[in-house]
Amino acid sequence: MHLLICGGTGCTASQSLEIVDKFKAELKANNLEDEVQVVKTGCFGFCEKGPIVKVIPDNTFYTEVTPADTAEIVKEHIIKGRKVNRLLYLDPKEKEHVSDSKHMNFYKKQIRIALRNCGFINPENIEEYIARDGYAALGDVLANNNPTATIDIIKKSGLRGRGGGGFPTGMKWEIASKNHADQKYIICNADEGDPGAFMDRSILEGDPHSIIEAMAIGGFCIGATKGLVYIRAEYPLAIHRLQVAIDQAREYGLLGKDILGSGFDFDIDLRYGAGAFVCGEETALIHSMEGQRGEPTFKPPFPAQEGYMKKPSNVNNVETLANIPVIINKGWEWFASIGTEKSKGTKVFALAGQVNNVGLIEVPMGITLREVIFEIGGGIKDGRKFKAVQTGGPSGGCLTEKHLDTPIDYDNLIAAGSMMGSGGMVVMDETSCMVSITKFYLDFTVEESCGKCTPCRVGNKRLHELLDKITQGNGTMEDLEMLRELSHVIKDTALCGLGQTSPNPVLSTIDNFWDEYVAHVVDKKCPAGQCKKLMQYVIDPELCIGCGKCAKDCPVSTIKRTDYIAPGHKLASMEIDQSKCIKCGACQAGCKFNAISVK
Amino acid sequence: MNKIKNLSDLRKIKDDLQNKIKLRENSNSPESVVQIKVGMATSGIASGAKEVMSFLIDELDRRKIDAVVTQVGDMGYCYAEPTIEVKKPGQDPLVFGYVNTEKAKEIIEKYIINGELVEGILPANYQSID
Amino acid sequence: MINVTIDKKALQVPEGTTILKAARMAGIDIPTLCYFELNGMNFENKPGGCRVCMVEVKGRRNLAPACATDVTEGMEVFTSSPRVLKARKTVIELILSDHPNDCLQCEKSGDCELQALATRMGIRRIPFNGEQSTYKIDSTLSVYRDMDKCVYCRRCETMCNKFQSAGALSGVNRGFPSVVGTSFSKPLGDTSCINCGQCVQVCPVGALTLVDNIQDVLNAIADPKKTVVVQTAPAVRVALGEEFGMKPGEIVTGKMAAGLRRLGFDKVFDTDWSADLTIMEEGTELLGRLTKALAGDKNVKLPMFTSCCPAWVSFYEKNFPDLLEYPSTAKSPQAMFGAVAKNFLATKMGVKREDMVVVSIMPCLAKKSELAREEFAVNGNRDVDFSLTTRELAHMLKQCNIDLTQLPEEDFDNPLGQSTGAGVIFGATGGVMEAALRTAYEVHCKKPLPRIDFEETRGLEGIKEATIDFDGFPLKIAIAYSLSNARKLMEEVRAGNPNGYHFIEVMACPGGCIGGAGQPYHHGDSDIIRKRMEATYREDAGKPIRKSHENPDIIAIYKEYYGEPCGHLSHEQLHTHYFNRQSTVEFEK
Amino acid sequence: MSSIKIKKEVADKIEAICKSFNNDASELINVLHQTQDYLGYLPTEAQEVIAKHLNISPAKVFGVVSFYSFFSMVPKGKCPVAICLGTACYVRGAEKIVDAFSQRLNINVGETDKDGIFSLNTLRCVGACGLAPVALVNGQVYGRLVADDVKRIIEENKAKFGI
Repeated sequence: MHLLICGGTGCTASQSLEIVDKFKAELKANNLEDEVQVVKTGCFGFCEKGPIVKVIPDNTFYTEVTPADTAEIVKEHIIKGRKVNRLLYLDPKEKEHVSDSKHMNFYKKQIRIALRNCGFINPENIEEYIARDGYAALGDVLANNNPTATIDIIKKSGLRGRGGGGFPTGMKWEIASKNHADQKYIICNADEGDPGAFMDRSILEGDPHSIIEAMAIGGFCIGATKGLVYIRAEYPLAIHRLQVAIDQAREYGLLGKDILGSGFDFDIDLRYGAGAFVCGEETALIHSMEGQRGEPTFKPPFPAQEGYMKKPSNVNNVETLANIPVIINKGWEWFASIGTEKSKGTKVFALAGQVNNVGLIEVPMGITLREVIFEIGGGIKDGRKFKAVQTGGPSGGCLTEKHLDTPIDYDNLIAAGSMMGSGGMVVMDETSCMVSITKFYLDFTVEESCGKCTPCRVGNKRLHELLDKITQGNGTMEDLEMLRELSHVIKDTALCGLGQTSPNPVLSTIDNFWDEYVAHVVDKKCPAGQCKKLMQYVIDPELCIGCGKCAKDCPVSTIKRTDYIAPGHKLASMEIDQSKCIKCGACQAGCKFNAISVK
Repeated sequence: MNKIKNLSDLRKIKDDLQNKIKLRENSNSPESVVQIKVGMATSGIASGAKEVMSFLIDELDRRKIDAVVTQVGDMGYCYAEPTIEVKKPGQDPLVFGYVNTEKAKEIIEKYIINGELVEGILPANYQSID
Repeated sequence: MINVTIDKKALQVPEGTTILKAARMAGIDIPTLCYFELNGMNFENKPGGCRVCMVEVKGRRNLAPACATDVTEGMEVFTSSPRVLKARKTVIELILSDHPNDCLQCEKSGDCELQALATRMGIRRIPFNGEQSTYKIDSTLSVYRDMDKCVYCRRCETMCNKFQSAGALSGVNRGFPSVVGTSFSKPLGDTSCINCGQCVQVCPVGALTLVDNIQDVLNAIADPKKTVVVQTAPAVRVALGEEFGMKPGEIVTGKMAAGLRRLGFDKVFDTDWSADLTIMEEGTELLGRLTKALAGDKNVKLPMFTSCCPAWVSFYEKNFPDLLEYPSTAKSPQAMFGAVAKNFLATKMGVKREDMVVVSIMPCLAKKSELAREEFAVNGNRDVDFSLTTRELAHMLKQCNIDLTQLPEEDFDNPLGQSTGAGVIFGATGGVMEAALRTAYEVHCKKPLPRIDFEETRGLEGIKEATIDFDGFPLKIAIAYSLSNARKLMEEVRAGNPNGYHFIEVMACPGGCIGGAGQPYHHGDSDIIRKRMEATYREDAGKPIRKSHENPDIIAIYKEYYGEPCGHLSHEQLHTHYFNRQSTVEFEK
Repeated sequence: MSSIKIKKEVADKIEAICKSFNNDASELINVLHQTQDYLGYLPTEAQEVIAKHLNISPAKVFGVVSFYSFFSMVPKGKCPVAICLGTACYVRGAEKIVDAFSQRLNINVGETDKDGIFSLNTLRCVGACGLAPVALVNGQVYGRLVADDVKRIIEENKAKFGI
């Protein structure tokens, strides 16, 4: 038997490492340590219900396991063969326990290619990777010794960059391969900075060898003997696992000189990011790797012509690379059979926000937003109403009800006013204020702008200030017009992708939620009740029994007694002086009679 | 660990290592391999199901037959315990009663390998067990 | 050649031409702000950051920066479509929304590129209200920084790092708070800044300006107790006219002397005269070192570097403290003039040292800092009291209702007014070298030069090298302007001087002093610098005496006062020493 | 220019770090990471010493340090509090958690309390989106937070520091 325990960052944060230790101890106590293997794997994706423990061979999927549950799992399941029902996933609709993850809605529609090994193998053990066909693709590519043919396979597969741009990967390799130089570089962009997206980290934590293998294949194809991984310093676990994997690969001769007797030399070094979202842009990334400020530069020259240390360089994102070995192993036809006409294969999304099943999912291109949100995501939390879904991270746009049946691919998302981005997907319900959300994204862009070009440095700042003005209740209709016009100019004039896409949230929310903006500006109301300045706490005199607790709780003494006594009450009701209210919510929180509401 | 010197070296190592992970591979796509479920409720354990299960795992492994052996709770045939359910790819499952190690060997040799029927099949009064 | 259509005008341009340059060839002037180039002088600032030069390219999703986009075959460009104009205006409005609205009081008013852009684009109001950047005012003796006005074009940063390799400035912070700043936002004076002032020369707006000393000088002139004498540097006379609408390269030596007299200076002298004196001292020092070296003295430091440029002096004091014995110990012509004026001249005129005020008119900002070197003063009384730039002199003349163009030509006063062609060419890169060669050759070889003009020392190449035949001795020389070029030569010297140089001239500014930071703004038009250079050599060619050692007033002062070059008194007054000004690590307990 | 005052052991350690990267200026960011690991932050003296060893200007080092949010020029508290403001946490109410910490600790974001114990910061996505909203307190992840949890968390950590 195998016990697979999620060792991804999410589950680790909820004590999954202690669960590993506890299991080992329990098994030892029962003399089962030889029969049952405890494996710490990468992320299963179903982070909402972590920590996850999976029992093999019967595929039992335990959720929200605590260290205290380990004894019961060992005693009941492992020894007696009885599943611990209370730890099984409870289908919210059917109200039934689901034991096998394959039968869970969360997993049913997923196809795991990039995440194939996440939650399946021990990422710190190269042998488990090799056992799953690991390095076989590299072996084949080296044995065939035909880079052009390999590039051709990638081209035909239709794989496009998963970092956001969607540039065809094979074409990128081809360009880099054709530029001649004494030294070239293949660079893995692992500086995942999109707030709310963590697919790259999950892959690095769960399947680091696939990245090493893909980089070696890419290196061979473009003629680079050196690989560099630019990785976020905020990802200590991913850095550790990747370093372990690199060391193992060297030990097995899969990195280094004369790999698999082919005469091909290749090795990989790590470079750390230092907290700059703009470094996801490839020229900025390269400057950062050179020890400079991570400011983008105008292209051309493209990195394929003049990249790291002025040498031809090819930059690929983690998820893109994770697809490469499978495409080689299974053939381009297989890969190209998945997805839509122009977007092949799968895409990993970090599903987050107000959905029931938050987590990391991998779905075929062409799946609809409805399937993702309502089937995989299990619908909106607490039975509230779906309002919008934001894709593409801070540079993306908000899509609404009318887009739910649009098949997801690069081109459809752009046509709908959003983008694929690195795969963040944040679901919002009726309690989300779209103006505030837009301000939140601009807040991010303003903070992450490198400052080099005027439209991004000053323009986004001004957009943010306008949005702030609107959420404060000081906006005018002219401001809305200015938001729109300035957004268009920024898109048209900014230097890099960050600036060119930063107004997307503004434009897409103005288009889709115009009425909500108008409500803020004209009626001075926030329909979602999120904008503090536009909120009013109101005491219902019919419900208020006049106990006066709210007046005591109020930090600014703005609640006074009225002279109205509601029928059936003994004391006069209370009233809030709106001019003095600081909207802290203390009164509402303390009222036992639900007499205070937000208007 | 010695360095892997060439592709055939790599393939050999892969074959050697595959067993480490086969259990997970097979349980991931059980429909493509022989699935055996052993009734392991308290009564089953008392009647020797545990030994049967260990025997099945070892024997199938020795004969290099891709199979998933899992334990399940009570199958509802308390009278005939230990019971096992065997499902070959593409076929309906069969349930065998009074299985001891000897019987288990027979089931492997006759039914699983050669497709011959073996005595002790119980009436299929349920679908499959989960 | 590439076919391109710009605003429906078809033209052919060489491959690799940017849209900006192609448009200029077609007579279309696309406005720019951050873009800055000194054609042929190894300086280009092309961050593509301001986004003012955006143009529409048919088939392209977004607008393209004309400065950074190369034309491609069949490209169709629109430089003033409604989309372009809207974007360009908005970008300028955005820049202005983070810029103080104080044009009327701004030093740069009238010379400001942002002001010109706003005027040209007809900006009448700034629709954006919001936070404005605020920074502390900072100033050295030369450079005044008001970064509230910075538009983040990065020209200064490029100048400081690429051109000078001084490393005082860098882009700091990111996003809206981005600004060009010093290390840890320290005052510029506490950094590796060498006060060359080139950041000021290239700043498109009023963020970096000079420290204005006009009022100090007006006060001195108005003080009846003071005798105020003025000296004017060689490069001033070939540039001052530009401030009065004259063509670049017009020589205004006589008008300038007249103007200075109108301003009320008691004596109007010439730094060219002290340039001749410098040659006597520096040339003698060089010959001395060479003689010793040829005699087998291993302790002699060669090559000798010139030391006229105070930015360069500051540079090696801050960066090459191990090589302080290499530069000549001769003071700069400004400082020599001051020393002569406050010692020899004051006595001769019967004026007390404290009652004499020496003012210099310089093309330079570093000179404002140089005059404050402690060793250039006696009991706290400086040899040179104030240094004004060419631009300040122009302002001062205008303030005092003097139109340079209307003035007659007048001569300098004597005895510190007569100069040779050798003194004149100090203003251009290679000039000090050429002047020194003219004298050193004749002194060393004891025979007249076969030709006075050394073509090998002239021109705008960043580093020039030559071997001069000194009567059988091959004198190896090098000339550099831009301190990053000088750095290369210093690194060579540090590595053992593999090229065997004997004498190296260094000037910090583009083309030498004619491209100095105190000169009229050239706004990136390097032709202006070329014209000033031509004028310099024209003035030299027209001089009756062209070798420093033949200057009668120089001969006289040695006879009368200093005795001989590099003698005891000249060592005391005309030579100096250098200090290690590199930051050092000190261990705390 | 002024002199740089620094403890000898610190200077030696920085020298060793620079040397381990062959004093290669292109390794500046790695050097800064290791120096910050060692000192907890990047004081100006440390940056000046790094500039010397890598043969680049201190202005350039400062330009890089001030560009990246991971680098800090002020010492953090002994018990750093960082609240995730990634989108997933934001839409699940992370701002309220920030406010609660700020009120309870009586410091603003980016500040350290007067005893040097708690410092408050925000960060972008720690990847525990399933636990949103999330706070990292002294390296430990606290998930599924509501404002009422904040008091408990602070007390819990105060206890760890014996306060």
